[in-house]
Amino acid sequence: MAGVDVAQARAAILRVARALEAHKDRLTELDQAMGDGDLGITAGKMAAALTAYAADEPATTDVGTYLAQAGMAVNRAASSSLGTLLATAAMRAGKEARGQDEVAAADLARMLTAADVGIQERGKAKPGDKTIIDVVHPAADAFAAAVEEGADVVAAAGRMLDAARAGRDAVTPLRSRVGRASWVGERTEGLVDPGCEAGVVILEAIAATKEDT
Amino acid sequence: MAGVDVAQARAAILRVARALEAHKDRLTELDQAMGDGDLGITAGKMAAALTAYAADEPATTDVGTYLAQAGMAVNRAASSSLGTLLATAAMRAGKEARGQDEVAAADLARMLTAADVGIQERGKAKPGDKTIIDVVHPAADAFAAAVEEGADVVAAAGRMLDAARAGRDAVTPLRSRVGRASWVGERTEGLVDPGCEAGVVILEAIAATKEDT
Amino acid sequence: MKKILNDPNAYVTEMLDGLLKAHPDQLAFAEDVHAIVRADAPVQGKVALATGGGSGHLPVFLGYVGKGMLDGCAVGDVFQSPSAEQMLEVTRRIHGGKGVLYIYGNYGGDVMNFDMATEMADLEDIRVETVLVRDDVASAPPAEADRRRGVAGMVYAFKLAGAKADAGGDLDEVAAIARKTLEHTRTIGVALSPCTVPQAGKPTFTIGEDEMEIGMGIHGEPGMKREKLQTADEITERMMDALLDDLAPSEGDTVSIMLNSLGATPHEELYIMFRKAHEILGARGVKVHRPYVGRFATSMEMAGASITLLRLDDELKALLDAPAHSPFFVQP
Amino acid sequence: MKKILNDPNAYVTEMLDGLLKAHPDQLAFAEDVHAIVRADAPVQGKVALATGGGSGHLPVFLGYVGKGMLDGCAVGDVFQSPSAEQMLEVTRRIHGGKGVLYIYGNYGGDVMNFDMATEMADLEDIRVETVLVRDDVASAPPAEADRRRGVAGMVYAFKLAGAKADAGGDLDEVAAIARKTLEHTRTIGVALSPCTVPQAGKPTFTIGEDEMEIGMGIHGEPGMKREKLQTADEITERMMDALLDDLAPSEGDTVSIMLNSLGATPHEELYIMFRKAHEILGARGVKVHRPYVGRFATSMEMAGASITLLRLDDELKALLDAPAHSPFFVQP
Ligand SMILES: Nc1ncnc2c1ncn2[C@@H]1O[C@H](COP(=O)(O)OP(=O)(O)O)[C@@H](O)[C@H]1O
Ligand SMILES: Nc1ncnc2c1ncn2[C@@H]1O[C@H](COP(=O)(O)OP(=O)(O)O)[C@@H](O)[C@H]1O
Ligand SMILES: [Mg+2]
Ligand SMILES: [Mg+2]
Ligand SMILES: [Mg+2]
Ligand SMILES: [Mg+2]
Repeated sequence: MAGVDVAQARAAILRVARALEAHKDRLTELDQAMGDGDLGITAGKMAAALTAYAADEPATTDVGTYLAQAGMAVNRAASSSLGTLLATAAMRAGKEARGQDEVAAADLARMLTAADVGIQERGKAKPGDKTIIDVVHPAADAFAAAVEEGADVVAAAGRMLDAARAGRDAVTPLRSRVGRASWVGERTEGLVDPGCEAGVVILEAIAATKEDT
Repeated sequence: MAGVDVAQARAAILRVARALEAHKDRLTELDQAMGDGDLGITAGKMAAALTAYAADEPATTDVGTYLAQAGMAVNRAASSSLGTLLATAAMRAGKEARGQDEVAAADLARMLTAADVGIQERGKAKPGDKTIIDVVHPAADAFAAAVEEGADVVAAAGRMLDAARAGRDAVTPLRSRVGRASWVGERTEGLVDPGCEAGVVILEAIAATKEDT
Repeated sequence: MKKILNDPNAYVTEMLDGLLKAHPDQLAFAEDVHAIVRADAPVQGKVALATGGGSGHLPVFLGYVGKGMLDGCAVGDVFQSPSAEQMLEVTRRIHGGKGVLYIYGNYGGDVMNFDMATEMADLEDIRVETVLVRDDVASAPPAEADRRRGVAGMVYAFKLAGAKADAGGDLDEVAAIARKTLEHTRTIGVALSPCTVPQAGKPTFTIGEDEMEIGMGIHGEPGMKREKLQTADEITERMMDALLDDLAPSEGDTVSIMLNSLGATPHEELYIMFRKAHEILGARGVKVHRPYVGRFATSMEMAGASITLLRLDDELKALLDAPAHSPFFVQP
Repeated sequence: MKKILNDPNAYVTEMLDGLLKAHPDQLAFAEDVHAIVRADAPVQGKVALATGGGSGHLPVFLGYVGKGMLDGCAVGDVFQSPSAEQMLEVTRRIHGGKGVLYIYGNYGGDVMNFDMATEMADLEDIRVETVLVRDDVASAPPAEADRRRGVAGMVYAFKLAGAKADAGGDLDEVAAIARKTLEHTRTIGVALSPCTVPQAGKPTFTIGEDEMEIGMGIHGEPGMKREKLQTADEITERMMDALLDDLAPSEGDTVSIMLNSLGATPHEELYIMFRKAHEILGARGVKVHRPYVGRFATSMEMAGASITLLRLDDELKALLDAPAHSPFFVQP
């Protein structure tokens, strides 16, 4: 099985852009219920930035650099909490793969873990605080475990998505502990965290790579 | 026939106060259509000021001074255009009767004329500009003419009221030329001038003296 | 629009009470008659400047009582003229031996009461001159300019006449500066939503959710006409056209411009309008000196804005640039 | 509430364009990245102060860029954090060799981006210190005070830290003043009506015609609870109680107080509230020094107000009294 190259990374970026654009209204709705209702706008800005970024032929064959620069483009365009966390995730994942023209399953596992760590360092939240971390952390763990156990990328991605969705659903009954939603307090119990939802949407779009490309 | 003394002047002031209070809503409505809609508030303030003024036993037997001081009380309480004009009218009429413990028909004619002149001097408007002058000026003229022709106060007051109402109605089709209403322009044509209406209400209340006292 | 209020009848009294508590070093107060004067009034040997008018327009009127501007102000109820007696009280308290200049907006009640006060002051041998502010181009055509309303442009008159008085001008000279300033001043407003007079309890007018009125006055007086809401650039262009037609500055002239919120309209929108106004002046070759962007003459929480232009010559420019210090206007 | 707007997507760009045209002597501009700095930046040998945050709060943030206050500001979209890159650009442009202090409100996006900018500045050998503003007592109980939002109280931090920097303090000293100021600062707000983010096109929240929310944040964040609208005195009393409980000044203490409109609420109502707040402080034996009444931190056209208390000692008092001069804040 060949690894992921820049062309495939670019295709994945475009899929993420389309998915964010498609889920704008849903994300706005969720963010209205426990935040400031701008997550749809943020998603639209990220989608536009990624689309513009991937419009040109990649100037590098280095997957890591290509991904890190996508993160910087996202930060310039969308610097809300989630925009910044996702930009950080892309930059950290990219840094992990710097210098590689192709990334294999084990690389992807390290990249996902780097993204997870990056989000936690940047946002200073922990698993259980009811944020996107509760999607990305279990997703990264599940992917790494699957790869460790010898699963191929497609199978590992499947387990990653299951973990991501389960992570989102597991924190839905909880009270938000960080960010804007923490000011809403107990009224957040039972509501889907908008960042968790965005995390699932993005991971689904990334994972679709292996099937659609 | 005895003239008007301070007790009767006081009774007249209380009647004017009651009439203004009773017509507040109507005056507001008219002022809303071509002004700033505060004439009801002004009428209420004048009514309150006059009621308070006449609550105490008069400190003087001088009808002129008593009336002039009522005008000053009105100005302190209600200094909108009409409030100021009516205060001026009372002060000028009072000045005309200064030193008199009783005023007869001929005195009343001079007092009315002084009020008319005072309003014109203070407001710098002329008959035909569609203001309270178009009520007070013909009213003063009619009263004076009746007295000149030998009519008694009651009869003269009747002719005065006819002239006042006719004056109000005669300018209704015209366009307002001074004050706030002048900024409304042609939309004032066909509307009753609120100051004219107030003038009629006040003169009716004053004229009721001879019958009710 | 909701208000933070106690008894509507105490609105002005409580507002003045707060104001005096906030600025005790700058303002003094004849409590019983609602007359506000500079804490150091009367300033001996200086022409004194007085204004007055209804409340609900802060910083107009009393916000400009201070060094380099006004000496005193008679404070009426919301949108109501103060009485002649209040004006006389202000006049007495600020007179520093060189006469008193009244500068105020051309509204019936105010004119009549200031005229009465002038007559009363005359009996007390205080010389009074009067300059009426009539800057609102939307309120009457040029041929009937003396019927025009006084709006935000009065701030320029306060400022420049105040500077002239500070510079030692006598009553005629200070009055002449006020007149000259106003001859060179034009204003137009646009209203998007009404305000509520506390004692009335309901909005001063109604206007559709998609409507605006260019030319409306600061008490809701009618403007040119009710229209569909347009873009900031279109609105600014129409307002500037009306002002420039009337003021007719030449290429190479310099103006000061005041972008004033009527209350609710935020600074952000004022700067968007200012940007366009600046561009329009630039295209005509008219230079901008010392612009003012903010709230200078309001109608409580009314949404909308006004634009004022003041054409400057060297004399007016120097007076505009002079320092001033009042609770609402600080210019070092 | 209606707005005077062009393209909602150009709102911030056009606003900045107008602002720069209005204050060319005071402000300079990195146009491409929406970074505003003092016209004379970098001021060599002075600790530089930077802030940043979403637009829609004028005068916060950029209105305080000027002498005696801030050196620069990164400008985000309405209610959106600016990016780390913008903050880095500001940092580079204002650094005068003595380090840079970031003072900004405790909001997720801002914190993360300023932290990123700090890491980037470190790579360029610019020393950065950070002080978070967390003055809103309604946003978390005292035990979790580090979760609190930053609102109008930041203006006091800008002012006092700016004065300390002007007085020659080094980075640690200036940061210490900012921290001390904020330890002594508490704010609470009340909202009566929402505002509209231009790009969103609809109000940030809905609230009944007879309702208010005490404790609501300046982006419409939830407060203590939705209640029936009360009188100005009742509202002020509840707000002051919350502040005094948290700040716990002693009899004989001196405070500065800021009565701030969230936008549409007019000055008149602020003074009515100030009157009551002043009375409450007086009853507790707390003295008032240099009160501020006006618009200092807004939410565009939101109706409502906030009250901020700053407990002063001699050091803070002297810094508060120092002169300052920015487009929106002039203190001679
Ligand atoms: N400190 C944090 N760490 C991790 N995730 C966070 C943090 N703060 C917010 N989030 C996530 O971001 C989502 C909100 O994103 P966004 O709308 O961009 O925030 P805001 O508008 O408050 O800046 C939340 O639902 C949550 O999942
Ligand atoms: N200059 C004037 N001379 C005579 N009457 C006037 C003048 N101006 C206004 N009025 C009268 O006053 C009435 C309006 O009174 P009021 O509501 O007190 O005025 P405002 O609210 O404009 O001060 C008008 O209908 C008119 O009859
Ligand atoms: Mg959000
Ligand atoms: Mg946000
Ligand atoms: Mg009226
Ligand atoms: Mg009126």
